[in-house]
Amino acid sequence: MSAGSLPSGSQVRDPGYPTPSENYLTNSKGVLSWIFTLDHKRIGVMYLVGVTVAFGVAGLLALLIRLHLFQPTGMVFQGEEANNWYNQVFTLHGAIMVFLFIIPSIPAALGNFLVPVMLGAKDVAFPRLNLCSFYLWVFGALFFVSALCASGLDTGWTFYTPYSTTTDSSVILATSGAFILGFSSIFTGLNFIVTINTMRPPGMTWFRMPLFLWATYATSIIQVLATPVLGITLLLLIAERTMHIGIFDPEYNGDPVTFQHFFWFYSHPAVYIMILPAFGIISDLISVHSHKRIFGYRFIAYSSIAIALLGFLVWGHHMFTSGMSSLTTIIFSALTFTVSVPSAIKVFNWLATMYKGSISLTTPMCYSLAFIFLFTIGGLTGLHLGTLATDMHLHDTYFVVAHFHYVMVGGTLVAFLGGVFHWWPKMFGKMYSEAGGRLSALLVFAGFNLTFLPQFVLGSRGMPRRYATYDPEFAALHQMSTWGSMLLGFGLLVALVVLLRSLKSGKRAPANPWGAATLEWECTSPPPFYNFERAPTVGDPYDFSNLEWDAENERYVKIEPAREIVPEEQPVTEPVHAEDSK
Amino acid sequence: MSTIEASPEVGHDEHGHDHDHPPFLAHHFDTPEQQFDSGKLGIWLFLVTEVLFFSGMFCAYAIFRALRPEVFEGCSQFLNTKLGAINTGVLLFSSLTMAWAVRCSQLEQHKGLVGTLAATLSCAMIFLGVKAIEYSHKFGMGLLPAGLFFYDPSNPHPTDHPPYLLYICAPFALALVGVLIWLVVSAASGNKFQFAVAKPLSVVCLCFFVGVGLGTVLESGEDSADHVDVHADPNGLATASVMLEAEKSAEAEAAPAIAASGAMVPVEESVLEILATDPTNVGVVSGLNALEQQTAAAGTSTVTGDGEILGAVTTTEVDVMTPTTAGVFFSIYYCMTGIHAIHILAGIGVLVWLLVRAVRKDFNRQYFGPVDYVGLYWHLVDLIWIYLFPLLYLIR
Amino acid sequence: MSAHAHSEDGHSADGHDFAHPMSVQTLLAVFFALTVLTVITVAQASFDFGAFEVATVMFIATIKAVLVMAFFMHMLADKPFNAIIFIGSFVFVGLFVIFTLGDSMMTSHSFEPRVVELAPAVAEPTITTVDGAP
Amino acid sequence: MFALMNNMPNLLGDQFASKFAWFPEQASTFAAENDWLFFFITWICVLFFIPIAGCLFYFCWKYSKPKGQKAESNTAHNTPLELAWSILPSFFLVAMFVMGARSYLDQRTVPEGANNIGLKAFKWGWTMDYGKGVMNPELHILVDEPTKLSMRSSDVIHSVFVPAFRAKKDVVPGRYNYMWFEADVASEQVSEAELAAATKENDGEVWDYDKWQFTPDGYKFFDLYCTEYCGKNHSVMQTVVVVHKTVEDLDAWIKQVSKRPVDQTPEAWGEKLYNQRGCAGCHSLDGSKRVGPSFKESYGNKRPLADGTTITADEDYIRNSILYPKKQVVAGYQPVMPSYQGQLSDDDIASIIAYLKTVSDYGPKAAANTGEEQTSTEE
Repeated sequence: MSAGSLPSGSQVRDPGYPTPSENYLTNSKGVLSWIFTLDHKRIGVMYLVGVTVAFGVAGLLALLIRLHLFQPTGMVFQGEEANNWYNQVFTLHGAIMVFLFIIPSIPAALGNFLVPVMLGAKDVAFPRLNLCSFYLWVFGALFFVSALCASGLDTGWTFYTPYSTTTDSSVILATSGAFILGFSSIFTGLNFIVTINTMRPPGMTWFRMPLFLWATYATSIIQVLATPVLGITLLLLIAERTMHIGIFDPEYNGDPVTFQHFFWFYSHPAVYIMILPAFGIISDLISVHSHKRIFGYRFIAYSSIAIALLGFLVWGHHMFTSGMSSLTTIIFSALTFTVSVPSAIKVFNWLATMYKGSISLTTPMCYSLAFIFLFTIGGLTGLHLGTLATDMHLHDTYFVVAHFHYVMVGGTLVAFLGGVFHWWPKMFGKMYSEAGGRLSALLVFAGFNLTFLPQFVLGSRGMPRRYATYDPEFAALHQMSTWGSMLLGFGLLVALVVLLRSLKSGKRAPANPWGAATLEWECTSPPPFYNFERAPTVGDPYDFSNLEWDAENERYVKIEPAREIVPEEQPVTEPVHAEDSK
Repeated sequence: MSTIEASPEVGHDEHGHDHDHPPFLAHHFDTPEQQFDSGKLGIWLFLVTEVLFFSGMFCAYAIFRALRPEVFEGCSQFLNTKLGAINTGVLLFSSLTMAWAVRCSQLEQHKGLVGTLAATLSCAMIFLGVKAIEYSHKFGMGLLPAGLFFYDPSNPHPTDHPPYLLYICAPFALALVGVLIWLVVSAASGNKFQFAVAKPLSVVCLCFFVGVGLGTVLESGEDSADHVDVHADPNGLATASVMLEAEKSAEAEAAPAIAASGAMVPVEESVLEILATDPTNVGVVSGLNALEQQTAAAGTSTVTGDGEILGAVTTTEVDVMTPTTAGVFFSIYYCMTGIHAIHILAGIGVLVWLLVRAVRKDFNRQYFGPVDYVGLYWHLVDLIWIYLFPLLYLIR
Repeated sequence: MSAHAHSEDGHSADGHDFAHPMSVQTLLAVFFALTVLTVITVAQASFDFGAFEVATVMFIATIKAVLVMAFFMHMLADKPFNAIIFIGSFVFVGLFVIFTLGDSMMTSHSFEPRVVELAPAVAEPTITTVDGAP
Repeated sequence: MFALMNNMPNLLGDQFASKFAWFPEQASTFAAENDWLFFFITWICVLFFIPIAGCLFYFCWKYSKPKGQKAESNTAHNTPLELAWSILPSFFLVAMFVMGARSYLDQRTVPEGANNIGLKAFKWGWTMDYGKGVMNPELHILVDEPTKLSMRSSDVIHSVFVPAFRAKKDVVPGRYNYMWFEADVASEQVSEAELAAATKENDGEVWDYDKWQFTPDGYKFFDLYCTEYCGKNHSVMQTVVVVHKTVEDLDAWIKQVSKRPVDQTPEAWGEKLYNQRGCAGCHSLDGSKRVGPSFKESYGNKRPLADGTTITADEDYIRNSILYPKKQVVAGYQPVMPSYQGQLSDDDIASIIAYLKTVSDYGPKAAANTGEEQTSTEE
């Protein structure tokens, strides 16, 4: 049968549209109804706004950095204090991006909205804890702002001692902020683990969960296990600064390398907190927009867990030159290579999923493609850094900068955007302009490569990172990079505009605009505040066989051959309000 | 935050669609058991985070003890084993009562629940009282983290320091007064519920000062007594010089030092002082060894052997009781016990909340989660102390 | 999930479907054992076990910990999953401590013996220079 | 077959590098091996990346269909295939690890009888210690002989990075870290004329290495960067490595920098030290406030100290602040200056004091004038 025409005789299942009194966005009015909400969806939306603002701030700082580096002697900041300004800017760029944007971006913003809905649950296990973790995030953000307003922060986001114990910038404010943010992310992770463990509806076995849930689960494990160590490390750092406890500060017989161990025991797993949810999103997006069952579900699921656990064994590769013993160094290098295997598996599986699929190049799909391309580069260049001899040359050069931006920005940020574009109709019930979305994806892709490809060469040619001024021979590549950053910024702006315009003028989104089979598409968009009247019947999250394109309503609908319906298990297919959709 | 996890009565009852929900069952759970299991898993995960949180300090402890065993031995002599042991006992007992409280809540024995919770709280307060004595005593002696360390062997008990004990006790005294007033008022106004809450709480607050008293007796009570007999018998020094040979090997790897041999005499006295202040400590001699070592070193040359290898000749000192060496031990001591004490305070907060709800008879066999969760948290705090006590107090 | 498997039979009138009260005897017995062990730890401190000192102390402490976990924390009666994650956390603590401690042990020889400028007793640092320059 | 694997990337790699500078010049025994390994890995990456990207775009083009079309196949998994692409890459990984670790160990284990040079890093500069009290910010080593650096930091973590040698190591306060390398390219000297011209044009200013691309003594050099972020002037914390052809040449240079030439006034020598030994990093001459107080109002000035007392900055005070800088800190400044104990001879310190007299407004005017005349005539 031709696309668009629905097979006759079989029953069409579509939840229709929500009434304002059910729509979680409108069911209760007033600012207070948002401030004190316990609805995971609203909390998710608040997170989304929060991290977007944080990203905006840190992004502007990034542009400032690039502009300054347009000239070898520095373009933006001038005078005696120029270098201090530059140091503060790159420090805040790093700190805000890491603690306020990347770590909470996908798990807290998208995860909060999606985890319960994908589970067919009414809410997360601990709604109050959930709200509390959001306000902890806000609190931590305020601390960062106050640090900025006080005497700034110039330690680099890693707070290495003894610099952080001797500098007179407001380290304590910033570390307290990071400490609080740590607890925010612990609570989110804890909440998700419990939710996924105890609140899955009947029939949703572990291997019937969408891969996004697997990724979130793996992420949460890391958040719960690693973040406390950051907490104690920062506490000790504060104590070191205030009363010189002599654990990290050589002035008092402490040892800076110990601080690096403590710090990276959290901060390397944190890298996987940032990238694992991105894997989850891409797994779902690729499968949905290729309208093909995900390839190697179990391998992808297991590899997420594998990455989460192996991620705890490799922190030392941030310290290869710091004077660790040779033995430790070599062990860490070996372990580092092991973690690259599961990542490779995922890439291959995504390709295999696209093979012989029915790909529709929607905006989310474009972002997913960009992700695979960029993340592959990021992952592969990791090999140069994991290899000891080459790392001796590349460590702390722009090669590293380029590498982790390919993973963090080309990976996490692009996946985050893909996810936002994918679930936007579900979150706000509006369709955005596809053309605009695709354009933004293209601009981001091009701008990003132009920004960071040159930095690989800069690095291998020996340009150290965190330099406010540099030798003239590096100028050309730096300028390329700066132009690229402008383009990248413009692309992100386009994305923002496209999404915001859709809120005003976008047309109403159907329940299932992409033809996805996971549960969140079985409730209306936007979902009612209670998500599901009853726990929905759980099918295979990647079985697209009974999803048909309904051309005249521009929506996908589930086709239910009559024989499949078992009366007592039949869910309510048409909410009471379904009339107004007809 | 175990309160948050535990608190089940999440609103949302405006959802017309949870009819069969008992009041204590949150709308998004289907059964009390599902709610209980979620909370249980949640608190276990929280305990996991606590374990890793403390792991950082245990790691620091391990590193520095391995690096400078002599410092840890020397300094650990300043901790009063008796007080530590008492506190251990108190915490263990509180664990017992806490576990008992869980049992009571499961069997809906409301009176027993209130009693056991109050007992647990009282133990917590006693623990803090004893700690207050330990801390104020060390503050007074200047046994502080490296940056603030001002311990002076020639004058280990300066009298001009601020009244730390007072500072620590003040808030608890305020709490006691407040509770007593509340007790009286509620009794007068005949508010049964408030009275039932205030009664146990006033006992609890009193217990802090019981702890303080206990500590004072053990700490100062024996001070005067031992001053006498220590001065009477000079064995302290004799044994020390004997032990010295044994200790030599331990100190061998430390580089030779320049030390003021003039400091000899006062330091000796100081060791006797130590002996006097902490008679319960067994290994005072090693405190002396450090001193003997120092004076021995004072004779040796100031140039070290391994200069060529290191690229520059440097000097160091082995006197254990200086800010940068002893400081590390006391830093770790205060970090570990301090953060543990903060956990006790948090526990007290949560337990009070439980006490109120227990008086309100909130808990039943279907819904005893909060008690169970707080119990788990309390046992973890106990668990950590079980390791802290030998690691800090019992080093030889 | 087991929670749901159970939940099908709803919440029955008698609440013992998931509460497992400990018997008073057990509680008291455990407490007694713990107290005895504490006494032992304090007592053993007065003997010198030399290198094994830490080992013995930690061994006793661990026995006590196990007692507390098994009985006071109802691990025996609890879902195995909870026990697993809790015990599992110690694996990660182990990783953390072993790597960090090990590395600091292996590099401690390169630590610079420090001159304490704050301590008046110390004479001025005597720094001579490397030899073996070309 | 593996031999091919080894050679192919090497050849290609060299062509690649020759086209546009992918790496700085190879000037040490590590460089060749390191770069080879780098390109080996790079080409393996290319080997994987081309097919991946290829498939990516080919599939998009080949299988993109209008909405509603079903997928051509719905294969859920293919275990042999998945196992294959999980396990095969591991062989490459093992190869990389082994090669990397092997040459790392070479870089880590210092050969017997390496020439030992002490390195002291501070905010924000370097002091190389050639023994017998000879200190200089430039690193001068011998070609084709292993050189060992024994490195200390006097404040925060720094990191020594010589791109041309492909060698890097952090300098951690509270520890001694070591690194070694064997330069196999000697840096050539510029012609006397060129040097004279440059010296004339530079005219007593702080020598501008970037501008001249050779040292004040007329040697071409390799850059040495600090790669561990260390604060304000991290990005200018650079010095140069000069590789000498012969021992005589090197000794001559050391002799020349070792102490004040007889024909040089203390003031001129003091100025040289001021520029060379890191004073200039923190103490301005024009009165502007940097990390440390400016020398414009230093000598002879009454300074309020951090402890509240006031002191006149006379010879003794300056000498003490050089030797025990944390003792008497001027109010409003951090005690961050490293001690120059044993790094400056008495004559050096005397020269610096003499120089400070010339630049201070409070110093005896007469002394100042003569001082300036002499310095200008000297340069």
